[in-house]
Amino acid sequence: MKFAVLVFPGSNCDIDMLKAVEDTIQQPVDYVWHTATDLSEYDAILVPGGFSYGDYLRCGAIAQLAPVMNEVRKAAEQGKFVLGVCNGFQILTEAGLLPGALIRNNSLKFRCHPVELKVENANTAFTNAYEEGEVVTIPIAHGEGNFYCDDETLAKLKANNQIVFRYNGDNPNGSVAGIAGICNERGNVVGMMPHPERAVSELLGSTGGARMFASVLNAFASQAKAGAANGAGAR
Amino acid sequence: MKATVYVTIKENVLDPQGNAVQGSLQTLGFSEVSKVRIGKYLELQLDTNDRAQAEERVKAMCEKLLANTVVEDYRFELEG
Amino acid sequence: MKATVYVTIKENVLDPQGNAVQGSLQTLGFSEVSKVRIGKYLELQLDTNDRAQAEERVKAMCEKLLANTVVEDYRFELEG
Amino acid sequence: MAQTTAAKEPTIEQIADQKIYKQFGVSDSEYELICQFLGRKPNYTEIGVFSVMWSEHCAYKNSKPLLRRFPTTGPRVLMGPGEGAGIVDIGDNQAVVFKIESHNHPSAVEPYQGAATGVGGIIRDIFSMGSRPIALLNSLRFGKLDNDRVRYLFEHVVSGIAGYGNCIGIPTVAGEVMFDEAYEGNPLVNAMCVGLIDHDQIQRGVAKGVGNPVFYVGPATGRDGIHGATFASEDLTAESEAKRSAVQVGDPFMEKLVMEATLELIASGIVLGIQDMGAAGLTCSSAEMASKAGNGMELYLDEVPQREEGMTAYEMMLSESQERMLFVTEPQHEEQAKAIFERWGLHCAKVGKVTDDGRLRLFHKGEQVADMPVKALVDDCPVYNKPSKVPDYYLKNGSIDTNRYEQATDLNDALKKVLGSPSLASKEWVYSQYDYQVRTSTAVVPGSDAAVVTIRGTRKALAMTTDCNGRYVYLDPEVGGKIAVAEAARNIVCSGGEPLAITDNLNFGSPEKPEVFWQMEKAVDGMAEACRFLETPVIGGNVSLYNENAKGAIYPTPVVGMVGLVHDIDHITTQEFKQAGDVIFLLGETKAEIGGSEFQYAVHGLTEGRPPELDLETERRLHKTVLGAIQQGLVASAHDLSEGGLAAALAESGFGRGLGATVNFESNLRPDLALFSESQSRVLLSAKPEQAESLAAYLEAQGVPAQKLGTVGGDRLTISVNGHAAIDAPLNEFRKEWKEAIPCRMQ
Ligand SMILES: Nc1ncnc2c1ncn2[C@@H]1O[C@H](COP(=O)(O)OP(=O)(O)O)[C@@H](O)[C@H]1O
Ligand SMILES: [Mg+2]
Repeated sequence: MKFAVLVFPGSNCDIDMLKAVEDTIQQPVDYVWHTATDLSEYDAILVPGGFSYGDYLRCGAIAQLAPVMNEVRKAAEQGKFVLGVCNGFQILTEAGLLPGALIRNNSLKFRCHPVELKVENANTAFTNAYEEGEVVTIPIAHGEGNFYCDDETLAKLKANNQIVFRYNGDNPNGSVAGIAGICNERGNVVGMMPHPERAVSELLGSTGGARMFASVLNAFASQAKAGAANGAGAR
Repeated sequence: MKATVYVTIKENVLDPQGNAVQGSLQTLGFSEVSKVRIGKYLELQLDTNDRAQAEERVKAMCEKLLANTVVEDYRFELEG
Repeated sequence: MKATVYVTIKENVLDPQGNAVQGSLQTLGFSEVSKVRIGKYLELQLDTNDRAQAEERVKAMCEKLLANTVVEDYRFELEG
Repeated sequence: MAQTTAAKEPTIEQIADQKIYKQFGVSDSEYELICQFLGRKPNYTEIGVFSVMWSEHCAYKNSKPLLRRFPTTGPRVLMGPGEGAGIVDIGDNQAVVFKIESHNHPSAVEPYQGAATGVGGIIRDIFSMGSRPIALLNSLRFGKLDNDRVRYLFEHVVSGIAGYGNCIGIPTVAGEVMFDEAYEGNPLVNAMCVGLIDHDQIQRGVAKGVGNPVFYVGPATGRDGIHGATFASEDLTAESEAKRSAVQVGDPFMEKLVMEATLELIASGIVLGIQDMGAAGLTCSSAEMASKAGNGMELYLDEVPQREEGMTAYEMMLSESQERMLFVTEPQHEEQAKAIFERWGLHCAKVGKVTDDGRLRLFHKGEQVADMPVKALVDDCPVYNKPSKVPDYYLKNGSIDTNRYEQATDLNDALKKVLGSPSLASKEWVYSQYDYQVRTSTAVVPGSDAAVVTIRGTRKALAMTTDCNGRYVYLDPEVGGKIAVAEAARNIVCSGGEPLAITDNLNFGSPEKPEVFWQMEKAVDGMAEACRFLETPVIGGNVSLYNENAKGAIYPTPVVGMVGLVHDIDHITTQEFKQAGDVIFLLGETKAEIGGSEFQYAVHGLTEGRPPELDLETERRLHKTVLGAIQQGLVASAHDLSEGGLAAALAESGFGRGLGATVNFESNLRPDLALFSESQSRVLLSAKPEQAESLAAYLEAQGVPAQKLGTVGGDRLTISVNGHAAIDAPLNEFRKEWKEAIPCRMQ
C-alpha cells in the first residue's frame, strides 16, 4: 500500500506523518508537493498539519486552491483513502471534501495538550481497528479547531454516522456537539483536529493514534479482497 | 481601481472574538456596548478601469478565496 | 446606535497576510490585483443616543483596546 | 565622496558642526576616530553604518573585556562565540548548535511583534549555520501581575512567541518566567534555539572568493526598525519622523520558506558563505562576512528588493526588516541557487560582489555613496573598561540576618503562598499555548526540570533548559552567576543528561553606572568559574544592556541556556513521582539560607540578605552521582531543589501524577527554614522500593550526603520535621494554588 503525504508551503507536520506511517505500518510513503498533478500511484493521501500559507486569511483557505487538491478530489471519488489532520482537516473542509468549517477556539488561544477522544464511528477506513465507544488519548495543537456546521448539517452528520471522534469530557475549543473528527458519507475521507501521528510511541507520550494507521491498512486489504472477488482486480 | 471587501461572520455563527472584545470593553467600563461582531476588511488595488468586469472579478475572488460562505458573508465596494 | 470601526495596518508596516493573499490571487489568475491590505472591521451595538458622547467613547475604546496604535490606524462611523 | 541622494539628509558639514552623530550614540572621540579611519569626514550613510557597527549590540564595546573571561573551548566545542551560533560535538558526526538572544526593548514597545521577531531572529541564527532547528526555549521576566500593563505585556509576549514558533513548526519545549517589580516597564524576552547538524554541513558567514556574487534572499526591505537611536534634525517634523521607522513585523510563514530553501541550498553544496540579516540588517551581515574572509564587498543598492518607495542608502543599510539572508556563491551556481529559491516561491537578488580591497563600498543610483574600511567597521571599535563600584545595597545586605524573621507557624499556608507565587506556580498557562510536540521528538514536555528532545535514528537525546534567578544575582552577583550555571546543569543532570555547554544572555542595566558595571563583572566572574569547574564552556551568547525603568536598573539577569547530552533514551528521567511505595531521598545539605528565596518574597515580602552559598566541588560531585545513579537505572524520578526549597520540590514532584507523599526530615533547623531554605546542590530522588537499598549504598559510596525521607503515595502531602508534623494537607489543595495562580490573574 502506498501513501502520499502532501506538502504545502508552510506544512510542518509532514515529517511527523511520514515517520508515523513508516514506524507504525512500515509501508512506502512519499512527500508529494502541492503542485503535483498526478496521484494515481497512491492508495492513501494524508494531508498533514501545520500552517499552510501561514494560515493567512483563513486556515486552509489558500491551500485548498493548490493544483494537488483537484487530484485529492479525484482520489476521494475513486474511493481512495484520505486523512486530513489539523490543518489538513481545515484544508479538506475549505475544499468542500468534508462539510462544515473550523473557526477560532472559543478560548481564543492556541491550545496544545493531550485530550481524550471517544471513537463514535469504528467503521471508517481510519478507525476500523478501534472499538466503538472506546476512549483514546491523542494530543491537540491548534488555535482554530472549533468545528462549526449548521443544524441541518449536524443532523445529517448524525444520521449518516459521520461523526468519527468526539472530545470525551472537556471540549477544548467549543466545537459543535464536541466534534473532534468527521468523515464523508462514504467513510473514506476523514478529517480530525487531534494529531494521531503524534501518538504512536510511548516514549513520546501515547500510542492512541497508532491504530489509525493500522486501520487504513486493513481497509486497503479488504478493498483489495472485495475488488478481487468482484473480478475487478485489485490494483 | 480600488475594491473594498467586507467579510463578516454569519449572523447565526458564534463569534468568540467579538464576544471576548465585548467582555473586555465591559470590564474597561464601556457598559453601553451590548454587542460586538468582528469581521475582515480588505483593500485590493486593481490595475483595471473596467468597472463591470471588476465587479465580476471581485465577486469571483470572494467566492473562491476571500470568504468562506459556510460561516461568512461578504460584500464589496468599488471605487475610482 | 451602531458604531462601525475600521482598523487597518499602518501604511509602512508590513502586512504579511495581505501579501500572501495577493500572491495567491495572482496564482489564481487575478493578475490585476497589485496590492492587498487586510484589516479588521468591527460592528459595535451601543445602548446610547448621545452622539457626541458616543463619538468620544468609541475613540477611547479604539485607543484602549480595539486598535494597537503602534502598528495600526483606525477610523469609525456612527449610525442611528 | 558623493553626497547621498535624499535632500533631507544632513550634509557632511552639518553632521560635523551640529554633532548629529551624537544622536546615533557616537561620542566625540569615536567620531574623530571614524574621521581618521576614513581619512575624511563621514557622510550621513557612513555615520549611520559606523554607529550601528560600533553599537554595544554589534561591537560589545562595554562588555568585550568581560566576555573574554569566559572559558570558550573544550574537547567537544566545534565552534565557539563569533559566528551565528556555537556548535558542540555529540558524536557520530553529529553536532548540536544553539544560541540565545534577547528582544527586550522591542517587546516593551510592541510585545507581540517584539517577541515574535525575537524568535524569528534566533531561528535564523541557527539555520544560517546549516543546521536544522529542532527546539525553542524562552526566558521571560515581567513586573507583578497585578498591573494592567504587565498583564498586557505578558499575554502578548507569550502569544507572539507562540505565534511565531507554532507557525514555523519548531517546538517550544522549555523556558522560565519570573515576576518581580524589578522588571516593571522593562520586561525581558530572551529566546533560545537549538539545532542539529552533521559536521560536514557547518557553514560560516564568510564572503569567500574575490569576484564572487553576493545574493540577497527574503522579503523586500522596508523602513522597519531603522536605528533605535533615531535622529531628529530640524527639518523633520514629528510626522515624517514617525514615518521613517516602523515596528518590525514578523512573518513566520516567510521564514519557514526561507529556512527550507536555505537548508536545501546549503545541502546542495554550492554555498561559500551565508549569514542572516539580524540586528543592523544589511550593514552588519555584509561587513562581517567581508571581514571574516579578509575581503571587501561592493553593494549595489538599486538591486536590493524594496518594499517602499524612495528609500535612501541609509535606510536600506539600517533597515531591520525580518526574514532576510545574505549569501555568496560562485557565478556558475547562480542559476542553481535561483531555481532552489523559486521552488519555494522566493527570489534571490544579486546585490553585490566580493572584492579584494578590504572596503565596504555602496553604490546607489549610479554613484558611490559610501566607502569604508571593513576592518574599521568590524574590529576597530574602541573598547571601554568602565569604572566599577560596589553598590551600597550590597554592603548593607551583608549585615542583614535573614533568620531574624519570626517563625512561620502555619506552614501549610506558607507552602500555598510559595506555590501560588506566579514565579513558582505552574506555567501551563504559558506552555499550553506553545506547540511543544511538533516534529514528534519531544520526550519530556514542558513541566519537568529540563525538556528532552530525541534524535531520530539514534538512541541519543538532548536535554535543554534556561535558568537564572535574578534575585540571587542582585543580592550577590558572583554567587548568583555561579548558581545560574549550576542550576542549569543540575536540571540537565536530573533529566538524565550530561551537561555540554552553555549560551548566555547578559541582561543588565546601564553600564554607565559603576554599580551596574560591578554587577556585570561579578556575575561574569561567577559564571565563568562555574563553567570552568563544571566543564560547560560558553559557546555563544548575547548582551542586553540599558535595561532600566523608572526605578532604576532591572535585577541583573544573566540567563543561562544549557544543552546536555542524554547518551541513551533509557536514561531520560522526569521530576514526577512514578508510583506509590517508591522511596524518596534527599541529596545534599540543608542550611538556613533564606536570602533571596521565594519564601522570603512570598511570605515576608522581602528580597534581602545574601543568597545561598554554592560550593562548586560539592555541586560537581552531586552531578556525577545523580547522573551515575540514573545511568545505572536506580532512579525513578529526579528533581533539583531550587525556588521554594524542599517543601516546594516535594509538592511539585507529586503534582504530575497526583501522588502524595509522607516524609520526615531530620534537621537541626527551625521547621520553616528547614523546609523553605534554598540551599544549593540538593536533589530529590525517588526509587522503586526494591532498588532503594542499592541506591542508598551507591550514594554512600559516592560520599554524597543523603537522607531517606519517606515514601510516595496517598493523596496527602505530609511533611514532618524531626518527627513533628509541619505540613499536612490534601495534595490537591496545594495543586490548586499552584495550578491556578497564573490563569486566575490573567482572567
Ligand atoms: N516560558 C516558558 N516556556 C516553556 N516552558 C516553560 C516556560 N516557563 C516555564 N516553563 C516550563 O515549566 C517548568 C517549570 O519551570 P521552572 O519553575 O523554571 O523550572 P526549574 O525551577 O526546574 O528551572 C519547566 O519544565 C519549564 O521548562
Ligand atoms: Mg528544576
